[in-house]
Amino acid sequence: MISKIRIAEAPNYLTEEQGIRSWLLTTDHKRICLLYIAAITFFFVLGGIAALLIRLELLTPVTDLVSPETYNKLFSEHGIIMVWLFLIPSIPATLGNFLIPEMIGAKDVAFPKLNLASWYVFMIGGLLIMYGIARGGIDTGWTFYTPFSTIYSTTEVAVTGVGIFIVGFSSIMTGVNFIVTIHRLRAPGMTWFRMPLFLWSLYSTSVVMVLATPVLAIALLMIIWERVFQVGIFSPELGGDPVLFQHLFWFYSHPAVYIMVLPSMGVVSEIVAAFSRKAVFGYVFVAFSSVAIAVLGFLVWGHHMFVAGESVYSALAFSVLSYLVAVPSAIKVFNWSATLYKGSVSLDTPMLYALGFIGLFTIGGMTGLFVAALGIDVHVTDTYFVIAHFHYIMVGGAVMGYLGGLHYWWPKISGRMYPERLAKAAALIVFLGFNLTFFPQFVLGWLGMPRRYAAYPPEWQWLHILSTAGATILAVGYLMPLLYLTWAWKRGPLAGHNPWRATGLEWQISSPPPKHNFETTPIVTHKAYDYAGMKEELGLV
Amino acid sequence: MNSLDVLPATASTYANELNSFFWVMVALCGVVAIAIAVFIVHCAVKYRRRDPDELPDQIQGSNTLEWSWTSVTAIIFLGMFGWGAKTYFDAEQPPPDTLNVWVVGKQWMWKVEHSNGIREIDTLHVPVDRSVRLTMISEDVIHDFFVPAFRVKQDVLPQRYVTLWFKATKPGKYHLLCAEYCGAKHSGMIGWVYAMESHDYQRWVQESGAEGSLASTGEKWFHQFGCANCHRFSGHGPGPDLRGLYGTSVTLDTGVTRIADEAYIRDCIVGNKGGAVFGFKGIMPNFTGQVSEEQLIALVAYIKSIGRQFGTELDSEPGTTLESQGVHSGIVTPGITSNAGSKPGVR
Amino acid sequence: MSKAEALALREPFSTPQHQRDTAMLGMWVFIATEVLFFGGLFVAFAVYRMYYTQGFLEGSRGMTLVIGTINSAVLIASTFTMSLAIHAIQHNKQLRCYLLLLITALIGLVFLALKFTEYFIHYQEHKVPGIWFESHDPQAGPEQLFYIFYFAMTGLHAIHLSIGCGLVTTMAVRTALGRFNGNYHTAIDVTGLYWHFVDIIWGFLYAIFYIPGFR
Amino acid sequence: MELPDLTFRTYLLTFLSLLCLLGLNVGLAFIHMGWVNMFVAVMIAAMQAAIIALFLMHGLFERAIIRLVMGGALLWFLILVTLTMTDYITRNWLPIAGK
Repeated sequence: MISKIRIAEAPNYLTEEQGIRSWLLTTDHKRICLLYIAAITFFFVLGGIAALLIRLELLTPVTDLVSPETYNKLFSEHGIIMVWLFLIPSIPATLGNFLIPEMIGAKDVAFPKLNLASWYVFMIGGLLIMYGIARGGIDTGWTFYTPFSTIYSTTEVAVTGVGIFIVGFSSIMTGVNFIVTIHRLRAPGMTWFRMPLFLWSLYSTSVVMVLATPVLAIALLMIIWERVFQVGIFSPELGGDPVLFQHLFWFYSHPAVYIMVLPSMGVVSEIVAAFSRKAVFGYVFVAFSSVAIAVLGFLVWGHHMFVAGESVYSALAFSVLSYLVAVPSAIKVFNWSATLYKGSVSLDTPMLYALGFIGLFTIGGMTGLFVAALGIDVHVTDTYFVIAHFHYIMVGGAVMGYLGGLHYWWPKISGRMYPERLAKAAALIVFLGFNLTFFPQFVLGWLGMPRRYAAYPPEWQWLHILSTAGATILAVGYLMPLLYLTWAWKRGPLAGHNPWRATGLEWQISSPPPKHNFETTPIVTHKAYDYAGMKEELGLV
Repeated sequence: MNSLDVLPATASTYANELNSFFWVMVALCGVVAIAIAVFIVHCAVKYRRRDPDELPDQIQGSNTLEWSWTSVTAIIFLGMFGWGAKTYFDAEQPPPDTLNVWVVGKQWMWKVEHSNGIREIDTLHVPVDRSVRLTMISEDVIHDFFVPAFRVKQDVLPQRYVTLWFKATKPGKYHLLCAEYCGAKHSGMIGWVYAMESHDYQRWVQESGAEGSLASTGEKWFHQFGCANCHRFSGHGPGPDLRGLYGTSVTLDTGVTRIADEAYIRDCIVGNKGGAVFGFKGIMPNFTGQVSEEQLIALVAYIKSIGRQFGTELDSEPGTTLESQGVHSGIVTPGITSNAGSKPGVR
Repeated sequence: MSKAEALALREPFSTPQHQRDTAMLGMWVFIATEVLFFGGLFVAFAVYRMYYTQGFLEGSRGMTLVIGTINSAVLIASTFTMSLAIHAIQHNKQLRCYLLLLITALIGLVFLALKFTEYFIHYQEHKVPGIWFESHDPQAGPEQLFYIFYFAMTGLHAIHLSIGCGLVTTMAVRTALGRFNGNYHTAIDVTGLYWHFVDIIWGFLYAIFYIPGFR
Repeated sequence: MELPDLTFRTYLLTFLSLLCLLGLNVGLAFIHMGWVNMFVAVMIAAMQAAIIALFLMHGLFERAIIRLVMGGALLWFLILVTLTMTDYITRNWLPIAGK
């Protein structure tokens, strides 16, 4: 016990400076991680409330809880908040910010001031979107399809659009920072193929952020121009093509899915290795599959437009490319599964989330094969099938990964452990609630229930009731970590520097880490996940 | 109505074809997903950590295994693509002999016009065992015409015709839904498709009592808007003779060849995409804002009816002026203002 | 390590060289972002240009070709002075660098002045979509589209150039204050990259908007 | 990596070649070549861009990673153009409205 108390008293990034100024003007990547966690948790709760209201409205086939107009605003805000204010920054800006310098043995990211600026830019954009809600919200859906968004909608499209535009720049700043950091600040000996797979996936994510986000920015700018100056860039009356907007939008928004899920894949690689106490099977394949996803992810956006008026030949091209991008995802799933084989598997909370991720991501990915198949997509696109599919990827995938990562590294971030049994229960509740919410939606979609419907034919009600029941359970599952992790922040038992006995530079420094991470720059001599080579340090037989 | 149905009605030829594809996919993916799940659970139980200090054998990977599951996966995926592509490519192309129906979407209703002049709102009556081709356009935002029982769906765009076709196989009453978000009452933009036995359909047509075919309405507009002043059937007007235009291939100023389909004819009247392209630049007035979508449909149907005869029965009611004239293929380019490269060509 | 270098060396870096490389890489990655940012507009322009050859040609003929061409030469000159400024500071010639930076910013202002003159001419000719646009051409729709892209793209470029002018002026002031010398001039290099990139964009804008107007 | 120390002569030559290309661009614009005109103009602009990027921005002398970034930006722009154009070029290939 005495040694643990001493660890807690060691000066760390949380205690070294005090006061609100030291937080708001910090350039410490670890503190910026916490600023981001606070911000995105707030937005997640907000988006979650919108989701619950949507589900409650859909409990009955008629519009009785809210009006159709309000319903449309609810799903639009749910999408906008969850995509741009939660999922896009979720893992990169929080865990990525915290861990990239620690994993590569650096004192900070390459541009610490830019890092802080990105948080402020994010907050300004986020607050602008909140201001849009306060002024009545937006009803275009998160997709902003023209000409509805430019001519027909009477809601706060311009304000919200500017907000997202600004948030986009925060994402670009983060991406630039990470790319440069991973290139330039690796400690001696930390070669590319010694890096933890989390870094490979974040590097790929950053590439996507840097190259996709500007196209969204310009597409939104065109919409804003069109609304503010009443000029028709996409307006069919002048000969403009609304489908062109969809091209530009999906050039960003399809790769954006990989911004959301690639970091989670990185987290899962770390967790699966740590809790199997074994190197990730086929390291090189898993590493390059991240890069492949990032690159191929840019070639498939047209599969969102198979029935949108895109040409048949273009649809054929995008369909075959979509199947190509599914291959590296499959490789990852196979390799994670193979990692468990003959491992030393321990089902702690992070591992439960990781295994949950693999299961849900497999279902999400496989239903992706359905929507990439041209013939089937004609029927299921714009229905609840697609809703279920992308929630399996973004919630079942990205959010499970985020929660898993949060639990895995919480002892490092806060220096304290959370209540393990409560956490395991929460993980199971999330898994069950999630499946109950979204699996019925596959059936709904196959039956033909279109998305964004405030009212629907009564014969589909029973599936909606299941889904709403699941959403309620899911909400409980999400509230629990919020409460016990907050509790653990001050009251949890001290964690020690390496509670999981995992490899990686971040586990070799004290928890919480000192302000400058490493007193002397470490020299890396081990590959990632080299349990055999580090068995003395880790106390393994 | 079975309230616990988990399967949608299957009532078209395409729906039948798609069902088999879908269930094969479900079976294939289901087997793989279950296999992965079983493997994971098996490993989690069999190789559970028995001693906190345990260090398992370090297996790094296997290139043979990696390359084999990569290539097998890729091949299976390409197979899926092939099957999906084939169903889609076939399904996108209507057969030549179709019953033609026009659909106009607007916030928030579906307006249907049959070639024989019958109009409907939010309902569509079709005969079974007959290919039906819908030519659709929106008056405002993007809508989407979706009939789950037929497994067909197509975004309906403003200022541009799009096509969708199906062949109903089972009489019944099926949902017609708007699947592209279109504003406040998006979920109210729904209706019914009635697939009827042939004789029931015929009776419905007679009871509906249309005033005249769409093409004859179009002919009326053709004169009313002054189209006939330039597009004379003598071939000597300032505009080209439109007889036989439909279905031919025209070469535009830009060198692009385009089939003179419904979309092209519409573009020539109101759009800028087709209007100035085939050598009559500056002559044809732009009718944007002067002609409603319904009038346009009638005009296009009329010009189509004086086009080459594709053996369509129900909508081939040519204008009275046509019968004695014979039908040309292609456009006769008049001397004035003709540009190079505007020669009509036939594929 | 000189005083200037020591002052400029920041937290995660151990050597000035390391810091400089990192800054340059950061700027290059940012430029990649900018390529895609303008890229979206170029693609949209290309699609419409393909559809509406005639209308877009009509639009090009409304350009003030003389001002556009002079502006191209003006920007090329500014690129030249910018690189000479970097060349000067490499050789530790602070005064020369300071003057060249000032000239660069000044040329940038000349460009902006000419650009706004051009905008004013378009305004007088009633060719500003959304504010005052008239056309009797049957191709009015596409012609208007052309002008929308013209104002959007050149406007965005002008905003970038204004930011560039601000940056270059700041660099000039900092040079005058002795913050840079032959060993340490990263900030000027990075500014130079940005300035050159903005010039490159103009080259393409000139090609797509003005060149088809020459007849 | 330190900046390469190019001579004043190099910079002057670069400047003059950029001006020459501008002149060439204007000159060629007077010849009627239809769509080729704009194509040629864009190609000349690309040459100017290459000269600026390789010499004035020292791209020619930079480390591999920076050349990778330059190539990547160009490649991604080409992806955006090419795949968008697959749609617009192949529209109306099938004689069916809206396909």
